[in-house]
Amino acid sequence: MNETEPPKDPVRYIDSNVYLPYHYVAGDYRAKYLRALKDKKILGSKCSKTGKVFVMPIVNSPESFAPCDEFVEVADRGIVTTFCIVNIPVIGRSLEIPYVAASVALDGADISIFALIQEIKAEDARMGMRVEAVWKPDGERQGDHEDILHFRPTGEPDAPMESFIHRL
Amino acid sequence: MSTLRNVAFVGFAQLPVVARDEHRMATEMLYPVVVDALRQVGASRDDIDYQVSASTDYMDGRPFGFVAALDVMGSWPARQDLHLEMDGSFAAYYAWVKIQTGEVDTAIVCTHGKTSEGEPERVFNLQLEPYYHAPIGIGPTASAALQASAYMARTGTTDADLAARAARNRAAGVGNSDNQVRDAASAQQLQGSPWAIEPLRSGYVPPIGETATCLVMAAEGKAEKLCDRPVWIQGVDHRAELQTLGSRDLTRSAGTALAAKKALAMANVGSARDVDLVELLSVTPVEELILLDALGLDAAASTPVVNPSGGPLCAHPIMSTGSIRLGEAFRQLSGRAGDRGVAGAKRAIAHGAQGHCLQQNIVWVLGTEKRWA
Amino acid sequence: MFQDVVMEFPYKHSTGTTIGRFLAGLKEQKRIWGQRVPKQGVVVPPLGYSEIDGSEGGEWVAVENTGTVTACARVHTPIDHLHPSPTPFAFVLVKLDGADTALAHVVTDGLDRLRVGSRVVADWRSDEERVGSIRDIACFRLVD
Amino acid sequence: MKRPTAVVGVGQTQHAARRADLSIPGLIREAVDRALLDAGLGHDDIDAIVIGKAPDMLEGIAQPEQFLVGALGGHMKPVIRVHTAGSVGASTAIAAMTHVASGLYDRILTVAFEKQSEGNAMWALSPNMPFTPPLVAGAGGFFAPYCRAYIQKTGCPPHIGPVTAANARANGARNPYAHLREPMSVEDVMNSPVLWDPIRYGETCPSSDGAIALVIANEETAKKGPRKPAWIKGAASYAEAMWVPGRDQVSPSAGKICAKHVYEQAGIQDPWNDIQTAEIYVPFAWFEAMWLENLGFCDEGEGWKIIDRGEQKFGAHLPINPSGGVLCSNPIGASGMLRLGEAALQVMGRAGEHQVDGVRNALGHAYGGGAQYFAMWVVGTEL
Repeated sequence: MNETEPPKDPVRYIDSNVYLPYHYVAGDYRAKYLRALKDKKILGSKCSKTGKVFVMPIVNSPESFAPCDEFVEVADRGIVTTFCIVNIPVIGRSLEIPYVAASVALDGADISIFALIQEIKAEDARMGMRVEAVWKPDGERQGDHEDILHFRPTGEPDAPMESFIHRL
Repeated sequence: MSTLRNVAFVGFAQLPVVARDEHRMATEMLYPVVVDALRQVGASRDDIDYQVSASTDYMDGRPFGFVAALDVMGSWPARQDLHLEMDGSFAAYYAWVKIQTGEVDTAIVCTHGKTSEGEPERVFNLQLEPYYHAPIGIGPTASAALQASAYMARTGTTDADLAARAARNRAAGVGNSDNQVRDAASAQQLQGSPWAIEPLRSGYVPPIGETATCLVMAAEGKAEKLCDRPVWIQGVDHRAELQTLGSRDLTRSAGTALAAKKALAMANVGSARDVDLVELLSVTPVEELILLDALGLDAAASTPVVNPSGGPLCAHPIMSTGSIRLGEAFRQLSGRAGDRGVAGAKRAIAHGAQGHCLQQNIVWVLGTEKRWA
Repeated sequence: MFQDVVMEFPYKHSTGTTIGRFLAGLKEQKRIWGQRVPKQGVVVPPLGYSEIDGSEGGEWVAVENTGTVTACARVHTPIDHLHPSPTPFAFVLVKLDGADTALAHVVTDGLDRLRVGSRVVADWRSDEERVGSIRDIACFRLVD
Repeated sequence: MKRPTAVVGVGQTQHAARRADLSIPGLIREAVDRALLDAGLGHDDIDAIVIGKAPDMLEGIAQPEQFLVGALGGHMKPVIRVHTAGSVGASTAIAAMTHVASGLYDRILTVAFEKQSEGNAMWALSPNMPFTPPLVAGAGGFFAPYCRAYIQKTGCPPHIGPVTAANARANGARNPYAHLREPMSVEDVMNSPVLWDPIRYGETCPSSDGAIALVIANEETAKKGPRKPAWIKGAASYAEAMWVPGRDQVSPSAGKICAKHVYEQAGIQDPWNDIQTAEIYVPFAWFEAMWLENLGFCDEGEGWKIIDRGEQKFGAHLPINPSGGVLCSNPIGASGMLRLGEAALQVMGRAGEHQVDGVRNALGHAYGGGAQYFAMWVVGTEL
């Protein structure tokens, strides 16, 4: 007990296990969108001023600042506006790599969604490719994002670049 | 102090504070508030030069929670912008600094936060220094209780005194439809409420609640056009203190005292006694007493009126509570406070704070008259 | 539509020299060290700098295991995964003998007798249980 | 009304994958002590502190500036905490400048940091949130599609990414503070694994621990100081909404508007000739070509040609990221301020081995969010 100072060799780390329960609210707009997936429907919200359609639905158009107070259905198919081929595993996802992660402009929507493209060789993915949603079978859909398993090519001709390059 | 630009609060909107809005995400709650604030001042979004938002990722339960706020604040085309991980009162301060440069004349200051999604006692444990303090498990109610025990020991303040103080806030808050708690409670009832963390009872701490707010600020020349009775900033200052609970006097608020001294000097007001009302971000009756002391006010005096809104004991939406203090002062001084209006009020102090045990404080002196010629 | 999610993650904070050596003192020496710091006196636990003026911290000073409670907060309903005890306990600030600042910790016994001004002593975890953490001090115990 | 401002002190840490030798206060104090020393000032001289960092989930500490007040010398001073995603370091420095420009403060200490080794950036930046589509591929997966769109739109050839990355690493080798100092050849980058096609491993920023501090002061302090200051001639922070139909994510309008505003303030008519070096925020190599266009150094579609001609190299017409940039050091929250601080060092003439000759004006730039936040300044040798 006659030390004149603490040990020279410090304790280098302390562990801190953060544990935080959260109780998230979907909000009515997202809840409505998710519930519709159960019926194989993709809903967007429509700007009361410009008529532009947002998927997932949002409460206002940031462009016009007007409310989007109407829900409209959009197609479950559209155009790959751009994409990347992912070669590294992502925490929390068990996907075979490489896979194609794309931005898809659904027919009838004015903004794109992020989507997983499957049933295609990664090197065959193209900007402008037409794709469609592959749904979970009837009876298995829960009203969540997983209800759309992925998108796959439709085989239709590619859309010309000038038709989508400005809505990536 | 050299001459500054006269800047006013010209609009304030909020949602009534509720325990939990089950229908809207945090940013969805903010959109109607921004719309309402702009409607109040009769401005289009493009009329506003600058925007500041205030929120915290850990209360949002996600990183970058504030990014989504850009969309509901009307950030198109691109706006001059800043986001502070601070209470709204400090965000308003930054907007005031920005307006002082002369680069912008008008600003909106938005807050959002869905307090019910997280658990503040756990979240703000993580605000403590991570090597010695956070591992002990102290949360904000616990630190406030430590503060209360030290204060009671130093001053002889009793449980009954705290109950009386809390009851005054509750009585004042009855008429405020934006409050989450709107029923009065007697001192006796509050003193009978169960311990939150002793010596604080559940009646002495705020309920968990949420809202969104938007303040509109404008410089002289614009302010008068946007509001019939602008509320002018006459002085403001803020100060942080070291955090370590055992290394500062928790029973006094040195930061508030210094900020008040500076803000009053800027306002050319001799004493806090010369204002008509004060709105304090005090989350316990003990903090209220500490703040009154720091402001040089006698807790027993009838003027200035303290927390005519009912104060944070009636509504404490984290990140927005400081903005509400400013909003309440704006309502009082611009004749918008309705039944809770303090008759003839011409000058107010709005206080804001964040951190454990009043670690960081801001003091605003607001008035019906411009400060600088 | 609602969903409960627990955000859980193991962080590892590097401690640096001052904090690391203080923790090593707890673990290896069962000693509580402070630092004599400008404008603060003997700071326990030390950070390596003065929180008053930002200057770099000074010489090591051992303080006693005993001290006086400067603040106490009794927790009647502990919160799991946050509080250090499943049964009622109290948070305390303790000014250890020889220190000028107070250390935050807990008292688990004699809560009815605990008050500001109470004398307490550190109760150490066993040699096997001490890992180099502020919780190597299990708790503080009232001394009569 | 707006007063002249200058950077009078710059201090940064040695950046590394893990600064295991330092606590978070220790990391910050390494930068702060160096900045104060550089400015010839002490904590007593500082009026207020403006601090920034990226999401608190990176270190698992909520609003860490609260516990850092003492470490920053901030006791009884005003302290402001900024968070604007990846741009935060830059917007923090600009907020500090605004404090001085307002006339309310004379000397501000501004600090930005990240200690990514304490947690896991991939998890902290893109956790799977309820009710939102699973993020398919982290930050690289978010930005890679826009790199592809750029390539497609402009005909940018496949070697541009590797050439950019190799140049950054060659620059980083001259910067004693850089995290990655080993040179990497174009072939090495080409041969590195493709992570998010078109982005290769070698074209990706590292994950770093690091901090930077600046002292920003009024004209009087700057003229009295021991060294030549970097005058802040123009600065701005802009942000734009995400879900705007047709929003150009390859060359966002917020970036163009911000640059235009900054150039106007700084009297820059022709960025390509009026600016001698630029530190721009390039977390993935392809963004260098994209930002050269967005910042107005060339016409749209011409950015990659600057790189192809080698005009962005050290010693060439417009050296880009002579410090090595984000591709060599990326303590996220600090990265933006590092860009602004490095630009300041260039006009002060004190960048050491990576000093560019004859710098009169330098640009510092950062962006963040989904390419929504932009913050930049132009600093110069003359007021």
